[in-house]
Parts: sequence; structure tokens; C-alpha cells
Amino acid sequence: MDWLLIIVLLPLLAAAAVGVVPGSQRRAIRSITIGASGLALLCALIAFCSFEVGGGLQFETKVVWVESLGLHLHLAADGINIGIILMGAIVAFAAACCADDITHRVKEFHILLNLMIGGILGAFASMDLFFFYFFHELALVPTFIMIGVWGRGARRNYATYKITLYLSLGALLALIGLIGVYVQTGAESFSIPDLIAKVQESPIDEAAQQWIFPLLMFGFGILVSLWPFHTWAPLGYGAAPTATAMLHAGVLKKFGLYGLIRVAIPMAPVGAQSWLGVLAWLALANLLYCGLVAVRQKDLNQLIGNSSVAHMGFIFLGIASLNVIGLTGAVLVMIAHGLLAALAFGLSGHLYRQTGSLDMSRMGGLLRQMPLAGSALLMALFAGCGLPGFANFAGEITIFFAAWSAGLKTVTVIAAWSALVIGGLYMMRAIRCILHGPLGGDWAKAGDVSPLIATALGLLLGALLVFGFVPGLLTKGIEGEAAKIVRLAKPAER
Amino acid sequence: MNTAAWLIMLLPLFSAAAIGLGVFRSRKASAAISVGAVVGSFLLTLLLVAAGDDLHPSVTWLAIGGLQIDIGLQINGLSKLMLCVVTGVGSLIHIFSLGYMKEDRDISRYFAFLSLFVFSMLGIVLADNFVMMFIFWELVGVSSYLLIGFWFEKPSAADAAKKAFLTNRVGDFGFLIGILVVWAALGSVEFGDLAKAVSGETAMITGLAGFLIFCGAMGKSAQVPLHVWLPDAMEGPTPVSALIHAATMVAAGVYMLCRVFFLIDGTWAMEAVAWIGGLTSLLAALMAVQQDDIKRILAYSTLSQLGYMVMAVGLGSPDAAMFHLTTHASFKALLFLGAGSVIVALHHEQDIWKMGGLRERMPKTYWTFLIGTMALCGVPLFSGFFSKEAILDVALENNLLLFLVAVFVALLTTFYMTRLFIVAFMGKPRSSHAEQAKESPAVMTVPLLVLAVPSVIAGYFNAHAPNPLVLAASLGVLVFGMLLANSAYSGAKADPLPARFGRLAKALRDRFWFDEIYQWLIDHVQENLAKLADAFDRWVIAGLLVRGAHGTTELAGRVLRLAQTGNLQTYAFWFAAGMAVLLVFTLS
Amino acid sequence: MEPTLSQYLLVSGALFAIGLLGVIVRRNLLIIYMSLELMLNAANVALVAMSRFNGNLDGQVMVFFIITVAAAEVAVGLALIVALYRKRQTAEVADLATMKL
Amino acid sequence: MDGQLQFVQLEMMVAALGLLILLADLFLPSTARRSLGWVAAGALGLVFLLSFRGGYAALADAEAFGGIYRLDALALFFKRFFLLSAIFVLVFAVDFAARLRGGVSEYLAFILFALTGMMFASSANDFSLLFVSIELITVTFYILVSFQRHRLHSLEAGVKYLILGAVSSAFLVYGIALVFGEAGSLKFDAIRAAHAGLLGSNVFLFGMLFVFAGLAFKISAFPFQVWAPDVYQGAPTPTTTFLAVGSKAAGFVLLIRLFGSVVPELTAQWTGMLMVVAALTILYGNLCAVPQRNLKRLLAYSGIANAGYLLMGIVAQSDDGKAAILYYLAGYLFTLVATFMIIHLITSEGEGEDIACLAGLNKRSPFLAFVLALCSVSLAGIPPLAGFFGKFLLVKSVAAKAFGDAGYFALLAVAVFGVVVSIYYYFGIIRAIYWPKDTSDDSPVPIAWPTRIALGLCVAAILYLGLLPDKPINWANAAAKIESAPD
Repeated sequence: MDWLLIIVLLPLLAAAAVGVVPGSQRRAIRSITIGASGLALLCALIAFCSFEVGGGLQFETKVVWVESLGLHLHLAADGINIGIILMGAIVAFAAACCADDITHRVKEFHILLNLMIGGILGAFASMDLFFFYFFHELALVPTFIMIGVWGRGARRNYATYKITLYLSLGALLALIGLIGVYVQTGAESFSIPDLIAKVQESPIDEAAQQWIFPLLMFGFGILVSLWPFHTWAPLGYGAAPTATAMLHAGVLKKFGLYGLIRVAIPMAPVGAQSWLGVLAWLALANLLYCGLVAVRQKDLNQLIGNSSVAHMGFIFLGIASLNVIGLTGAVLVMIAHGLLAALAFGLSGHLYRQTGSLDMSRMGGLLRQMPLAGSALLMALFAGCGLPGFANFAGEITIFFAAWSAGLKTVTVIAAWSALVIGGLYMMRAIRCILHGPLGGDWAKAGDVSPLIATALGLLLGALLVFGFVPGLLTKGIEGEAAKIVRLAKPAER
Repeated sequence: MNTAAWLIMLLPLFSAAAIGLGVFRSRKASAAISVGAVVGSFLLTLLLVAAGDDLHPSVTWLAIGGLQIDIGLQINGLSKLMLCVVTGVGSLIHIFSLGYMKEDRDISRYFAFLSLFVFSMLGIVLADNFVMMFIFWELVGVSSYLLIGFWFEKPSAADAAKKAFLTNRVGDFGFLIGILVVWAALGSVEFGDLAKAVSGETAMITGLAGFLIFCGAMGKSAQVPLHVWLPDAMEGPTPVSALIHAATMVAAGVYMLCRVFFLIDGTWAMEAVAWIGGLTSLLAALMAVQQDDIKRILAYSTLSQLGYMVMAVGLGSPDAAMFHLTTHASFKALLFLGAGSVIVALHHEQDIWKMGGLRERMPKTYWTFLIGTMALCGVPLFSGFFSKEAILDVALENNLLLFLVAVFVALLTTFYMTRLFIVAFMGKPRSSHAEQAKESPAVMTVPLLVLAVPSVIAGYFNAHAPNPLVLAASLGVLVFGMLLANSAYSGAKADPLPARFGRLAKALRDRFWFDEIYQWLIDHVQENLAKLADAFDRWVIAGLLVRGAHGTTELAGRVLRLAQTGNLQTYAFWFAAGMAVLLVFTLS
Repeated sequence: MEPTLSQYLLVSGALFAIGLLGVIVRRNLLIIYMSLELMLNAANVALVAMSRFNGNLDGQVMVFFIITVAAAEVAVGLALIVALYRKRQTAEVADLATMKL
Repeated sequence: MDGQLQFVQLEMMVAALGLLILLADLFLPSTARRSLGWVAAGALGLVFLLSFRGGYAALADAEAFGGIYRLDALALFFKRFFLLSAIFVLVFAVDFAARLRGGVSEYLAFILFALTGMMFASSANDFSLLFVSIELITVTFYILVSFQRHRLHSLEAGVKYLILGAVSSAFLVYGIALVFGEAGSLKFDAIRAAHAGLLGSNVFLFGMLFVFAGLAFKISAFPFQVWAPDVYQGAPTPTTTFLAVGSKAAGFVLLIRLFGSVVPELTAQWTGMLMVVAALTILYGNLCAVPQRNLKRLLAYSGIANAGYLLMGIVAQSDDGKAAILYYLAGYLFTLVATFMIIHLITSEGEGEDIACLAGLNKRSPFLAFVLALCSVSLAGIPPLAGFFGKFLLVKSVAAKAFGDAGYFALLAVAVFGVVVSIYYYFGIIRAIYWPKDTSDDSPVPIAWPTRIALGLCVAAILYLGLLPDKPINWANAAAKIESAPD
């Protein structure tokens, strides 16, 4: 059963469907989006449950696209991306539910939203470099337009341009790298399995790897707001509409990391060996520096944005440690953070709608004012500072072990400090300012979340807790693939 | 039996989840389920104790490559003892809370948090490996955060909660690194394997790891220099103070040290632990002398008693530490609950100088509090006496200096407890509240009475012939301290000490300015770092680099297009010039 | 005595250079146009000489093409200049800079 | 001789069609003349179909008229390309006729004559034919550019194109003369055979460089690009379109033939120079476009930049590179036609084509707004559109050499930078269309149905080239391959 194909097609069809519905039928439009993403989520769940660990590529769809270039529309799931796809589907559904704060040009917005969802799910389901990139762009362009047209705040325009140029630059660098992989392997195919098979027998020439890996590392890195290319993220998320921020910060952003794990490391292991040290220190910069920046933020979205940039540091660190534990932990954090970021931005979106401001100094006592949203935010912030019970903790502690065993001891120590203490610091400040204390001035009339949004956010929280209590659900599948990648990257240790 | 073991830990979780998800709308039901859960755990504990044999059920939580993390319950003598303390004291305090929190509108939330705390605490007690212990360590931290900040609309409470959480986080940082060191050195995090793996040549590294892990204990057990959060934590409801900040959570550090004693045994870490313990007990006792808030006095006394226990561990006698921990749990809980009953009776008045003359107004509280005080001061034949003796013995054997410190602390203890007791209960009422004070309802007094029993007898289970020197010393300081306090405070309207030696008294009152120093550090180091990073982000990266790049591009465009003068002769000239350049480029 | 190819080329090169210079420096469109013709004819000279020395006639055929094309160009060009003159009453290049940057 | 004539049957048909239109003009009332455009377009459509006729295609890979005229896959590809673009331009011209103030049929006829020149150019296998066909194109364009005699801009553009065009032709012929002198022949085949020995001869290099300059002028490559913005802006919009698509493509077919197959060794020797030219062209075009507000000038600058990208295909010196050029040009054709049509539709005569006139377009006509946005996205090279795949192929052809050769790598870096910059200003267009903004007028834009169809076709083509590239790539490869095999 080609579950993945269905999952990817549903949103795209929904986009078309919204296209034919007259713009005045807002209810219909919304329900189409929600319905489609809900169905996609259902399929993703079925796929996830029926996925058999160690069964290689599953739910495969392979259609020849361009013969002469060896392009295939090749969708397939393995231990790594099945979990990410499930996460993406959950976030997509949640975002669709949270998209009802859009009041003008609803039709256009929902077309773009569905396109974005389709692109996201497609990017993570693709086993073909070209479509992998193609779907990512398909999701990226709507992001820009959504921020530009439906965004909020005075600096919206600047933010739109910044995020557009940054992400385009990153994507292009990555594209050059990907093409480099293609032309250097000489596999005459963009299909990742073929390429891997090819490099296994004849690795890419090492001089070329020294070009290819940094291209991919910084290209993908920019997409993931690797320090010092991170400033677009808080700005962009601050300006983005709720649903967009949820989808981008939650899922689309993980594309770069996925690419690093999926393509960069296996294809250019030699390059990786010589560059991962740099990556580790940049990851540390993410964690420590952006953590410190987050401490200074007065605006909730800025804080969440910076903290999510900081969290990327964990994933980079896991990748940089380049061992099974690290890669597994990295994917785990990718999934956990995806759910978390979506949750956080969903909530901040709700708060923003109440008073049109996210200035934390003017908030306070919201835990009493809006019990549901309040406690959800409380848990989100706890998860954000790595509280056990949430999936984030499982991933983060795994990464600590990985980095330590990889000999990155200094980095690990500082990272632990930034995670435990600095992370705790800004999250606690946020709780203190927003939820605790006497009720903030203009928040007296603020209402709690609607049932629809509540279910969406509940879903995200639930997923976080489930994966937090039983991380094995994910790690069992990831571990095997991670082991393969590590074997490719370190043939010496085979 | 295994199911029983699992249930002990999970019952409170269920109740917390049930209440949290709002399964039980009514306040009564929530309270009932929570109390039921903890009492259930207590009964199951007794069942285990009766059964006697050690158990070790476990399931895998996370297994990747060489990393294997289990959730396993290690049930042996040590953990059983701690189980009894936690669930037993816990049950009583739950019951007491029924009365204490009756009026509060958020009673359901209160009991949910309380159950969550018990669950996490049991997790620590039963943990069979470091990561699991760390997990529940964090959970205990967060649940105490929630309970301290229970009245979160009160800024002081919210701040206290934040402070407690962050201070603990600093300790946990060391804990985590310690775990990593152990794992890297010995290849496992499971206590059983580690105990097998430690040996002479690992002493250096395990000593380091042990000390790092002890940092975690410093956080939870509020040892100097991470003690600052405990007094503020008294912002929470009094039963919480009794449960968390007297009987259980603060004891977790000591318990952990005893649990992993094999790790530090015979390493340099012991020395450090002992001294930190001794220092804590001394400073805390000194600070306690000049506090006026009844709960703060008890808090500082808790600090110094914990210092005792830690010192005992450091001196190589976990048994003595556990012994004192147990007795202390009972009588300190008793004292806190007694204080709680007083506070309720006086409509949340906590200043001892506004009390007085409670003796005839609240007889039950009075007598039980007296028992608690005597136990704490180590009056012979009370439980505290025996446990304190044990510790003093150890100190005398191993480290004379610390022995003297301990004796002096004992003196101080007697002094401030007598002060508290005389000022609060004897003499005339010094406020209207004190005059109309009434005895608390049974639901609150019964736990007092129940707790009074172990406070008296708990010592006999582990009693042994005391060393005569130690006996003499402790009796001496006891009598001396009582007389001193009596002469100073009987019938006093205000504290005479500041008048007599002002400087010293002020230093004690201001707790040696620890908080001020930390505040300064946070403001001037952490904040400046953050400011620096933020400014760099704003001006250098986002400003200089990004806007700079954009500006340069725009400028380049504006400059380049100046070539387009619109005059076709200029164009012709460009054409020729370009031609020339190409000629030079290709022909040279 | 017989002039060498290089001498022919020198002449044609000189013509070409003069023409180009004229295009760049003269201000009047008509003069510029004449200079252009000069450049084309420089090419003609070169071609004729070349074909003479290569001993085949392709070059001279080419010259005929060039002359024809040049005629066409002149026709169009003059018409254009006249139209412009009608509109602006001037044939100065300097007045032709309404579109720039 | 008739055996020979059948090679040029398409060109003859087109030329004849032009003459017919001039004749018909005498007999038709001035009101009906616009409809000649339909006729012409239809007729060209017929010719286009004829080009697929077995009998004609069978002639492929042969030479005629003593080898000065070569009919091969490359020539065929470009003839069809030019025919297509001419059809679109004719439809466009009819829509534009009102603004020509008379002389419609002449305008149409001249388009056809220019087309004839382009079709000859695609088959040129000899410098004389190359020169004549190029001049046929250029001279007709002098007229097409300055056709709106009532607009000073049109005339000024005409004069500028005239003088600079003439200068470039002068360089071209002088170069031809020198090459002829060295190689002793004007025939490409002869030169192909001889050039390897002449790489040391300065006169030959001189000549080839002059020839290159003449062609570089056509494609507006740095440093011969200065004319483009003024001429694009001043010329009547259909002319601009034809100039940007047809004339540029003519330049490229000749570049491909000459530097791709006639003098490959020379190209190899000049790789460095070509790289620099390509890089500077990309930079100049993109950077100058950033502060540009006038849409037609903006597109002129972006056209310069695109010439730079296309040159990368030449620099790559591989069949992939040439195929990429063909593919890119195909996508470029539809994108530019649609873009210019829309610019014409939304700007009324006289007013400048300032970017501000796009404000609120999505209210005035969602269809146009969508098409224009699509075109900008495609030009910016973002999937899933033609522009992306074209750039993808170009980059791929260069990347095949880049990893290891720093020069190619630098070229790639410049290209990436250029694309990012271009995204900045293309995004500016989209922003002007869609961003909520108070608009001067929100009167709906009337669109004649043929224009609507043309636009629809363009969109379809852009999507097709972007989404289902399989077949087109094969065509492009075929055209590129056959061409490069010297016989």
C-alpha cells in the first residue's frame, strides 16, 4: 500500500480543491484543509504502526520521471523518516486547526498552506535527491508569501526579505552540493539508495568531498539556522502567521538536518571527518550564545524563536558526534523539537490573538486567566528546558552521552550548562512573567483556547509525552539506519 | 511482589494523572484519590517490608548502541527504609493537608502536585541506575517547583519557586556530568554493575565522578553553597514544607550519597563531602539563631541537620546518616506540622514575636511540638538523641575538628530551638491573633500525635552503647544551651541579642549575605554575558553583517548602473574599451 | 613595387580606428554615421586584400554583401535620423539621453 | 537548384508571407489590417507544423548551397523556436497595434523578415551567410525598435540601437575579414579543419575575438551590454519581446555553432576569458537590476543576467552544456512573452512602466497577477517551473567540471550569488502584486481572448517544462548532440 504517496497527495489535492471553492465559503475551505491533513495524519499513523523495524525501505513508490537524468519520483520510508513523517503529519494537522486566525484572503492562504504541507511531507518521504530538494522548495515558497502577506508586526517586510534570501541562499548552496554528489558519484541517478550503493564500491574522490561536504553543511546549516546564520529565525517566526511558524519551525526546518544525516555524511564521509569538528563548535555556539540571547528577550515569540535556534544546537551536536547514539539522538530531538516548536508557536499565536501583543513584561497570571492554554504553555516551557517525561529529554540526554563518548568533552560540558542552567533560566523567566504573578493589565478579557485548537495542541502534547515515556517507539527504527550511516561514514570501524 | 513494587511507585502517578486530566471534578474526590494513593503505597511498602526479600524488577527504557538505560526498581534494606519514611510521613502529611488546605480553591491542583511529588520521590528511592535517578531527580525538582509556587499569584512565592528550581539545576549540571564520567569510565550506569566495576585503580576517576554527582546532592539537600533556596521555599504551603523541605526531598541527596557510597568510598571525594556537610551544619545553625519566622527557623535547622547527615556520609558512615535521616524525618515533619497548626490557628501569622502563650490555648500542638523540640535537641531517650550520638561517634573516630564543629552545632541547635519554643509557646500572648488562637481540628492534630510516636521511639531500633566522651559532650551542650536560651528569652518582649552584639547578630540575621552575593553574580556576570550576546546578535550579526551585505549589494548596483549614462557615445566608448580589455586579456 | 598584405592591413586598420574614434568623439549623428561607413569600408579593404593574397574570391563576394547591407543600413539610418530631427529639431547626440540608468 | 531550394523552403515561406502582408495592406481597409496579424500567426503555425513534416525533417544533417547552409537538428530546433516566438509576438503585436498609430501591416511584415533572418542564422554554416542573416535581423530591428515615431523614447532607442548595432556589425565584419585572411576561407567546415593550427596566430585570434564581440552584442553580454536597457525600455513592447527572445537566441545559436563545434580548441583556450565574461555578465545584470524601478529596464537587466547564465552552458564545453542552453532558452521564451504581454496590458500608453503600477493587480485581474507571479518565480529559478530546471541543467553542466577546478567553482559561486540577488528583485515584483496596499485604480483589466489563450499557453508551457522535463530534455540533447559531431 503506497501510504506515503497518499500522504503526500492528500494536501496537494486539497490545495486544488480549495482552489475551486469560492473564496466566500470560509468554513468549507477550512474544513477541507483540516480534513485533508487529518486524513494524512491517519494514514501516517497507519503507516507508522504497520512499519516493521529493520524491514528496509517500505511503502515504496517509484516512478521514472526523467529517464536521461535518472530522476525518479521515489517515495519510501525507513526507520529514520517514518517517525519524522508522522511528526510532520501531526504538526500539519495541528497547524491546520490553528489556521483559523486568518481572516482575509482565506482562500489563498489555505491553498498555500496545503501546498506547504504537501511539500513538507514530500520532502521527508523522498528517496530521490532531486525531489527531496524539489518538495522542499515547494514548501518554502508558500512560506515566504504567507509571511509577507499574512504576517504580523512592523518589521514584516524586512523579515520576509531576510528569511527569503537566507533560505534561498542555503537551499542553493545545498543544491550545488547535491549536484556535486550526483556528478561526482557518476551513478547517473538521483536515487539515494543507488547513490549510496555506488559510493560504497567507489567513494567520491576525496578532494571533491572537501568541497561537497562544506557546501552541504553550510547550505543545510543555513536552513537550520546554524550559528552565525541564525538571525533569520527569530525575526521570521516573530513575523509569521501562526500556522506557518508552526509548520516551518516544527517540520520544514528539520529538512536541513535530515539532509545532513541522509546525504552529506554518507556521501562525503571524508569531508565529514574533517568538518564535523567545526560543526560541533558551531553547535555549541547555537546552544550557549542563542541561549544567552534568549535570556534577554522581552517578546515571547522572540524567546521561543531563539530557544528553538538554541535547541538546533543539540541536533548538530548529535550529528557532529557521528556515532549511532548521536545520530539516533539527533533524529529523536528533531522529532521532539518539531512537536514542541509547533506547540509553542500555536500557543503564542493564541496569546497574540488575544491582545495583539506578546510583550512578556505586560503579561502575568495567565495560568489563572486561561487554565488550558496556561498549563499547555507551562508544559511546553518545561519540555523546552529538557524535563524528563517529554521526548526532548530522551533525545537530549542521548546526545550528551553520544558527544561525551565521541570525545567532545569540553563541548559537552558547556552544552550541558547551557541546556540545564541557561535553558532553565529563560524558560523559568518566561513562566514567571507570563503565567505566574498577578494578572497582567490588558489581559483581563483574554479568553482560553477554543476546543478545536485545544485538541490540536493536546495532540502535540500527547505525542511529546508518549515519545517521552516510550522513546523506544522511535529509536528502535532509527538505530538501525543510523548504524548503516555510521558504517558508511567510518569504514575503518566496520 | 514485583507488581506490588511497581504499584508503590505508580499509584501516586495515576492519581496525579487522574486529577490532572480532570477525571474527578469534585475537590473532595481529588483529595480522596490522592490520599488514597499515597496510603496505598504505604500499605504496599509495609507488605514488601513484611515479605522481606530483595527485589529488582526492571524494564528497558532506552537502548541505543552501547547505551542501555533501564527503569528498574531496586528494593533492598536501604530503599525499604526510605520507602517507609517517604510513604509513611507522606501519608500523614496528606491527611494533615486535608485540614490545612480545606479552604483553598485549588485543592485539586494541590493534591495533584502532591501526588506527582510522591511519585517522583519514590522514583529516586527505587532507582537502580543513575539515569533513572537523574530523571526522577529532575521530576522532584519540578514538582517541588510547582508546590513552592503553588500560590503563584503571590510574587514572592513565584520567585521562590524559580530560585529553588534554578539552584537545583546548577547542582544537576554537576550530577549530569558526573553520570557521563562514570559511564565513560566504567561503561555502565546501573548501580549493580558499577559496584562490581569500581576498584582501586578507578579511585581517582570515580572520586571525581562521585564529587560531581554530589553536586546534585548539594542542590537537593541544600548544602552550602547551594543552600539558598531552602529558606525561601517556605513560601509554599506548610505541609509542603514539612513533606518536601523537611522529611523527604531534601533527604534525597543524603539518600543518594548512601546509595552510591561505593563510588566515593575511600576516594578523596569523602573528605570534601564531609567538610561541606560540616560547614553547612555550622553556618545554617548560626543563621537559625537570629530568624524570627517560625518556618525559617525550622528551615535553617533542617539545613544544619542535613549537614550533619552529609558529614556522616563523608566520614564513612552511611548507616549513621540514614539513621539520623529517619529520625529527623519524623521529628522535623512533626515540628513543621506543629508550626503549620500554629500558623493556621493564628491566621497565617508566622513571626514568633507575635505569638506567645500558646501553651494553654493549643495544648495538643504544644505537647507534640515540645516532643519534636526535645527530639531535635537530642534530649536523652528521644529519637534524635541516639541518631545524633551515632554521628558524633563517627566524627570523633575520624576527624576531631569536625567533631568539635558538630558539638558546637549541637549547642546552637539546643539554643535556637529553646528560643523558638519559649518565645512561641510560653509567656503572654503578644498579638490579638495569639489571644484568640484555638486548637486545630482533629484532622491536623491526629497526624501530630501519630508523628510524635516515632519521634520518641524511633531511636531504639538502632540504639547502641554511646561513647562516654560523646555522651558527656552532648549532655553538656544540651544543658548549657537550654539554660542560656532560657535566661535570654524567658519573658522577653523582643530579641536581646542584636542589642548585645549587633554586628554578629546582623550577620546572622542577613544569613552571611549569601543571597546578596549570588544576586550580584547573576546581575553582573550572567546578565552582562546575556547583554553582550544580545548586543552582538543585534548589532554585529543582524546589523553589520547582514544589513551590511545587503547595503553593499544595493550600493554596487547603484554604482554599476552609472555606466548607463544614456549618451550613446559613452556606450560606444564602453564597447571599444571592453573590446580592448578583452584583447589584452586574450592575446597576452 | 608591389605593396605587401601587411601594408593593406595597416591602411584598413587605420581606417577602422579612425572610424571608431569618430563614432566615439563626434557629436553630430550624421558624422557618426559616416564614421560607421568608414569602419565598414575598412573591413572591405581588408577583405579585398585578403582574398587577393589568399588567391580566392570569397572575400570579394563578401565585400559585395557588405556594400549591399551597408546601403540598407544607411537607408534605414538616415530615415531614422530624419524622423528624429523632425521631432527634436536637432541631430546632436548629447540631446539623446532621456533614458538612462 | 530546386533540389537546393527545398532546404530553405521554410525561410522562403516566411519571407513570402511577409511580402504578401505588405501587398494585402494595399487592398484592405485600415480597420481590417490588424486581423492580418491573426492570418500571419495562423500561417506561421502552419509553417511550424510543416517543419515536422517527414519530407522536410528527412533533409536533416545535410548541407546546401555549397555548404554555406546547414540543416541539422540544432538548426531545426532553433527554426521551430523562432517560429514559436514569432507567433506569440504577432499575437502580441495585434493587441499592441492601437499604440503603433498606423503602419500595422508593415510592423507585422518586418517581424516576419526578422524571423527569416533568424531562421537563416540558425542554419548559417559560413561567415557570409552568418553576416547577412545577422544584418537582416539587425536592420529590421532598427525599424521595429523605432516604429512608434510619435514617441521620443522609441526613436531614441532606435538611434542608439542603430549606432551601436552598426558598430558591432563593423567589428563583426572586420573580424570575419581577419579570420578569412588567416583561414583562407569563410566556410565553417574549412575553418573547423584549419583552426587548430591557427591558435598561435594573433590575427586569427583578433578576428575571432571581433566576431565574438559582434555576437556578444546580440546576446547583450558584458562588456557589450550597455545598449540593452535603453533599447528595451524605448522600443514598442512586442519588439522588446522579440529582441529579448529571438535576437538573443539567434546570437546563441551562432555562438553554439561557432564556439561549440567550429573552433572547440579555441574555446578551450579561451575558457578563462569566457568564464570571466559570463561571471561579469551575471553580476552586472543582477546588481544593476536591484535598484531598478522601471519594469522594462528591470527585465533588460535580468535579460543581461540570463545571458550570463546561458554563457555558462558555452563555458561548460559539453553536450550537456549546449542542451542546457536550449532548454533554458525554451523556458525563457514563454516566461518573457507572458511577462511583457502583462506589462503591456497593465500599463496604459505614455505612463512609465514603474513597478508601482503592479499595486493591487491581484484585485484588478487575479489571472494576470497569478501569471506574472508565476513568471517571476520561474525567472528566479525556483521549482517547479521552467526557469528552475533550466538553471538546474546549466549548473549541472558546469558542476560536472567544478569539483576540482577552482575557476568553474568560482563561476558557480557567482551564479549562486546572482540568483540570490535576483530572487531579491523578482520577489519585489511579487510583493508589489500581492502585498496589501492602497491602490491608485482597481479598474479590471480587459484581456482579448487570443491574448488570454497565448498567456494560458505560456503558463502551460512553463509548468510543463518545469514538471515533466523528460521529453523536452531528450529533444534538447538530440539537438545538441548531432550538432557537435563534425563531419
